[in-house]
Amino acid sequence: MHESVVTTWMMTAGAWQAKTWAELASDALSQNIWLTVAYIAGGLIGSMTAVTILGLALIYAERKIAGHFQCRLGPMRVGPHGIFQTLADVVKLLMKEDIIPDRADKAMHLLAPFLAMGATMLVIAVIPYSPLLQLVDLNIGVLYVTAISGFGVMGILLGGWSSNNKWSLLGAMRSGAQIISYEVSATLALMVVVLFAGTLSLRGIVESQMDGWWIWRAHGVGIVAFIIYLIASTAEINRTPFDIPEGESELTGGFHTEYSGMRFSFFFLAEFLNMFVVGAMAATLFLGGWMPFHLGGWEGFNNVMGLIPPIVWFYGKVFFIIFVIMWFRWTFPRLRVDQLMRLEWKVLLPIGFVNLLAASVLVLTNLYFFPGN
Amino acid sequence: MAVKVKTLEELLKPPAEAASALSTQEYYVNMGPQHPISHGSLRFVVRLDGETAKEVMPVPGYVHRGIEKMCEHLSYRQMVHLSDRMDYFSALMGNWAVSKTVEHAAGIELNDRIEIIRTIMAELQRVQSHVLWWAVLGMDMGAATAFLYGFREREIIGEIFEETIGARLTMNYIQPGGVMYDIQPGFVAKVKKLISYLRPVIDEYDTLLSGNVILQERLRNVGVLDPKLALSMGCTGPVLRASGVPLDLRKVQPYGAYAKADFNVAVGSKGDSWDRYYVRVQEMRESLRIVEQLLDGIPEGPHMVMKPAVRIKVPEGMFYGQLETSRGILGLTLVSDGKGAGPIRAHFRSPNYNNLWVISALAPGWRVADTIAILSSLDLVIPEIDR
Amino acid sequence: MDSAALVEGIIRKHPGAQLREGSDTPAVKVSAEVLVSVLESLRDDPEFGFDMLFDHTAIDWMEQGRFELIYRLFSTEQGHSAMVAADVPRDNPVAPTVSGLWRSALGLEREVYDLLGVLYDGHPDLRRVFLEDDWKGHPLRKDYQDDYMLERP
Amino acid sequence: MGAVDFSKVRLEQRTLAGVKIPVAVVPRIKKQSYLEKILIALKGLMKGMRLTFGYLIHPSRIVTQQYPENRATLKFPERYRANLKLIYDENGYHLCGGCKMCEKACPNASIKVLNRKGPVTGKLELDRYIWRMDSCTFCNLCVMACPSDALQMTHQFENAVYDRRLLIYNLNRYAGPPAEAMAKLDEEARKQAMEPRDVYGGPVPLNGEPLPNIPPIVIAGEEKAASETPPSTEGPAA
Repeated sequence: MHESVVTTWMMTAGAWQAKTWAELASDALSQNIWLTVAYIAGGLIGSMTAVTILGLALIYAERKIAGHFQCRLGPMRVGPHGIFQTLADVVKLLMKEDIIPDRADKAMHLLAPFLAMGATMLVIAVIPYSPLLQLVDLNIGVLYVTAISGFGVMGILLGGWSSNNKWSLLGAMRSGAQIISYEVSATLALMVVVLFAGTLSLRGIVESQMDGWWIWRAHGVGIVAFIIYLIASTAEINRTPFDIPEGESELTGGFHTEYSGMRFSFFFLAEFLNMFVVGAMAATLFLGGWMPFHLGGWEGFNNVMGLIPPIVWFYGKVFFIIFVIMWFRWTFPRLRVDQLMRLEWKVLLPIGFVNLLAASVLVLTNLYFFPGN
Repeated sequence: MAVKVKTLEELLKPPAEAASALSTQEYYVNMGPQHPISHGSLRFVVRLDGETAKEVMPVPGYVHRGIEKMCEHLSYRQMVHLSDRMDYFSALMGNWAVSKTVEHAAGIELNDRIEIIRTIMAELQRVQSHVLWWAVLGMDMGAATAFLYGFREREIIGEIFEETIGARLTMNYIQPGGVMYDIQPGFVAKVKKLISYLRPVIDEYDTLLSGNVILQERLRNVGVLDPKLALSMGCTGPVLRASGVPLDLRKVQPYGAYAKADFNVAVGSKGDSWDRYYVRVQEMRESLRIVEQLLDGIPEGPHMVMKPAVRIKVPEGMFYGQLETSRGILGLTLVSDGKGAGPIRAHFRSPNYNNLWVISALAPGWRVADTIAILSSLDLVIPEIDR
Repeated sequence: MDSAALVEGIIRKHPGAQLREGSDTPAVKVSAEVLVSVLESLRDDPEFGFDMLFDHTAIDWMEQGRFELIYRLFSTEQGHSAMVAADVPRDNPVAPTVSGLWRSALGLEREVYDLLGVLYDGHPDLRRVFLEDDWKGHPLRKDYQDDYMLERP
Repeated sequence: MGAVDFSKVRLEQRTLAGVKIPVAVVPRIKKQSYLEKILIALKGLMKGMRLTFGYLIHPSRIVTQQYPENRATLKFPERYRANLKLIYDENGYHLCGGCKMCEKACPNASIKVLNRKGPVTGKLELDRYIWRMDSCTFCNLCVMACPSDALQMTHQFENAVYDRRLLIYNLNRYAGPPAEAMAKLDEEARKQAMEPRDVYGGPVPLNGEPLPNIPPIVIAGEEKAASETPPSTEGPAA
C-alpha cells in the first residue's frame, strides 16, 4: 500500500497509463505460476498489515475526535497525546480471556468475528488506492463490493444468533433487517455513477473522472446520490445514528454482548474497516478517487494540485468521509428500529429511484458537464 | 393465611408454545439491575413479542438501605444526612424536606435570609439536576456528546456549591434551624455570572438535542400519560405537569421564598415523552429566573437561628411536611413520642416511587427503544425509590 | 376548605369516623371495615374531591398491639389535604385494599406489606417490593431482628 | 424555522387547588408536509453538527483536567470537606477536651473518643480519637457540634488503600490534656502529660482482624463483642 516516494513521483509525472500491479500480475500469470502465488501471498500479508495499521489509526482518530467534540482531551496517557493507547488496548484485548457462553453454538460463535472481518478484507483488495496500487482490478468492481459488503452481515447475524443471549439475538435481527434495507439505497446511489461512467470497474470509474468528479458533474444528481450513499452506508456499517444493532443503552451491546477479548476486537476492527471501505467507495465513485482536484482553465492551479501524490489525494478524501461519519456519530441520537425502516423505505428509496431516473435521462441526453470524455 | 402473597417467579409464566408456525413466541428479558438504562440498580422484567414490549414489571430494591429504619435510630439532625442519599441529584431539597418538617414540628421560626438562601440553593440544584437528566437522556438516546455537555454544566454548578457548602453531591447543607454555612462574599456575583453563562447554554441544548429531528421523532407521541391516570397513579413533578396539571407546590403551597419570586410553572399539553422532556428544559429557564430575582434581595441576618449542637425537641404527635423536588413532591411523615432525640417512625413520600409504576402503564405496546425513551423521560433516581 | 371544617365535614358524612388526635394535618380515624367505602366517598364526593392518594404508610404501635394505616389524600380541585387513619390488629394485620380507588395504592400497599407486613385483602399483585421474596420478617416492625443489624453504640 | 419554535412558550393562567397559577405551556412539534419535513430535518441536523464542530475547532473550550498530573495546581474551596483532623495550636497541642459531643453527633458511629485519667492532671483527658474513615459520610456534624472548635475537615481526599482496616485512623498525635489545660502546666509537667500516639493505634474495626504489626486495643466493656464477631473484612458493617 505504501509505495516509495520515488514511485509516487513517477506516477504524478504523467505515468497514469502505466500498468498497475494487478495487470503486471496477470501478465506474470501467463509466464510463471510461482510469481502469481508470491503476488497473492504478498498481497494478503500486505493488506493484513495495512488493515491492522489502518484500524489502529482509525480507532485512535475516533477517540481523539470524539474527545474534542465533547470538550475532552481523549486518550492522553500512553505515549505523547496517547498515540499508543490503541496499541495498549490491543494488547489488553489479546490477553483477555476469550469467554464462550454456556450453551452457545461454539463453532458459529468462533467463526462469526472472522466472517465480519473477512468480508471487509475482501473488499480492500479491489479498491484503487493510486494509479499503480490496486491489488485486483475487477471489471465488475462495484458489483463485487456491494455483494461482499453485504456478506459482512452474516458475521453479525451469526454472532448474535450463536451467543445464546436475547439481547444479542435482538441486535443481530435488527442488523439483518437494517443492512438488507439500506443496501438497496446504497446500491441505487452507486448505480447513478455507474450510469455516468459506463463501467463497473472501479479503475475505470476513477479514470472517467479525469475532467471532474461525479459529485458535481451531473447537475445535482451526483450530490443527491452522494448524500443518499453516505446515509445508507452509515446505516450499513451500524454507526450512530443507525447503531441500533449495538444500541448500547437498549441492548447493552447488541450482537457483540457476549464477545470478549480478541474476538470482540475483531468485531470492533471490522466496524472501523467498514468505515474505511465506505469512505473509499464514496471517494472512488463520487470524489474522483486518487484524481487530484482540477478546475477547468486554471492551468497553474491544476499543476500545483497535480504535484500532490495521488495516494495522498485518495487518503485525504477517504479520511474526510470518515470524519463526516464520525461527526454524525458524535452529534446525533439514535433512531428507533421502525423509524429506521421508515427512513429507508419512505424517504431514501423513493428519492433514490427518482434520482436514478433523472440520472438516466441526463446520461441519455448527454446533459452533464464534459460528456465527451 | 387468607391473603395470598405472590412471588416474582409465579408471575413469570413460561411462554406458551407458538400456536402455529407463523405465530410468534413471547419471551422475557431482564433489563437491569446491570443495564445501561437502569441509572443505578433497577431491574425491569420485560415481556417482549419480537421488538414490542408487552409487559414491563419494575423490580426495585437493589439499593434498599432501610433509610426509614435508620431514621428511627437517629436524631432529627442526623436524619438530614440520610436524605442526601435518597435523591442525590437534588440532595439539598431532600435536606430541606427533612429540615422543613422538623422545624414545623418543633416550631422553629426562620428568618428571611435563611429562606432565601435555601431557595436559591434549591433552585440551583434543580437546574443541576435537570442538566444531568438532560445529559443522561441524551446518552440513553445514543447522543453521547449531549452527556458530556450536560456534565460540563453540572460541574460548573457543582463548583458554586463546593465554594459555599464544601461538597458537591451529598451536601447536608440545609439543617433544621438554618443552613450549615453562610454564603461566601462572592457568591452573588458568581451566581449572576453562572446565570448569564447558563442561559445561552440551555439554548445550545435546544440546538443539539431538542431541535434534532431524530430526538423529536423518538419522543413525540410516545408514552402518552393521561392526566386522570397520572393523578390516580400519584405522579407529581414534571411527569404530572407534562400531562397538563400544574401541580407545583412552589405555587400551590408556597414555602421558602417562592412567594417572592415571579415565575411560571412549565406544563405540557399532551403528556407524551416530548412534553416531559421539554417541561424540564423550560423548568431550567424558570429556575434561573427565580434565582436571578432572589439574588439581589438577600437580607442580612444569621444563617442559623439555633446553635448546631442544641437538641431539637419535638412534641408528641404526627407531623407532615412536603416540598417540590426536581422530580416531584417529597413528603416526610414524622411520628414523635415527645421523649427521644429522634422520631419513632419516619416515612418518606417518594416522588420517584410513585412515578416508577407509570412505566408499566405506559410502556406496553411500544418498542424496546421506546421503553428506554419513556424511562428516560420519567427521570427516575433509583436510591430514592428504594430508600 | 380549612382543616377544622374538613374534619367536621368528613365526620358529618361518615358517622363512624372520629377525629384522629395528634396530627398536624386534618385527620380522621375510621375502622378498617368501612375504610374502602369512606375513602371511595371521599374520592367521589364533589365536596371533597380527593383525586390523589398522596401517600400511604403504616405505623407500628407495638405496645398497643396495632398497626395504624395512614392514607394521605390530596385534592387538586379544592387544594385541601386530609389524612385518614385506620387500625388493624398486629397479630392479624389484614386490611382491605384501596387499589381499586387509586392506582398509586398498588405500589404503596406493596411497600407497606414488604416493610411492615400488613396484608391487603384483594390486592391484585401483593408481592415484596424491596426485599427478596423469601426474606424473613418485616424490617420496619419494632420487634424486627436479624443477624446483620448493628446496634448504634 | 425549525420543527419546534422554542421561543414560543404559551403563557396562560390556570387554576389548580384554588390557586391561580401562571403556566408556561411548552411548545409542540409542528405538523409538516413530506418535503418540508425532510428539509427542516436536514437543517436541524446541520445546526447540531455546526455546534459540535464549533467545539472541535476550539480546543480552548476543553474542560477536562489531567488529574494526577495537576496535583500541584489543584485548587480547593476553603470549605471543601474531606478527611477529618484535629486542630493543633502553634505549640502542637490539640484542643480536644474529650467531651464526646462529636461522637454523639455522628450519624454513622464513625467517631470513637476514648478518654483516660490523666497521669499528671488527674482529670479525664483524651486518650485516643478514633475516626473510621470507611464509614464517614463527611456530613460535617461533628465539626459543627464541637464546643471547643477542635475539629476540622481538611482538603486531603486521596485515601486509597489496599486494606479497609487501614482506613481507621487515630487522629490525636498524643494522649493528654488539650492546649487549655496545658497552659496551666509547667514545661516538665507538659512533657510528662503527653504520651505519643500513632495514626494506626486505635482499636480494630467493629468486626475485623487486628492490623498487622499493630496490637489491638480492647475497649473496656467491649472485649466480649470483639471476640464474638467473626474476623472478616466483608462484614455487614460496610
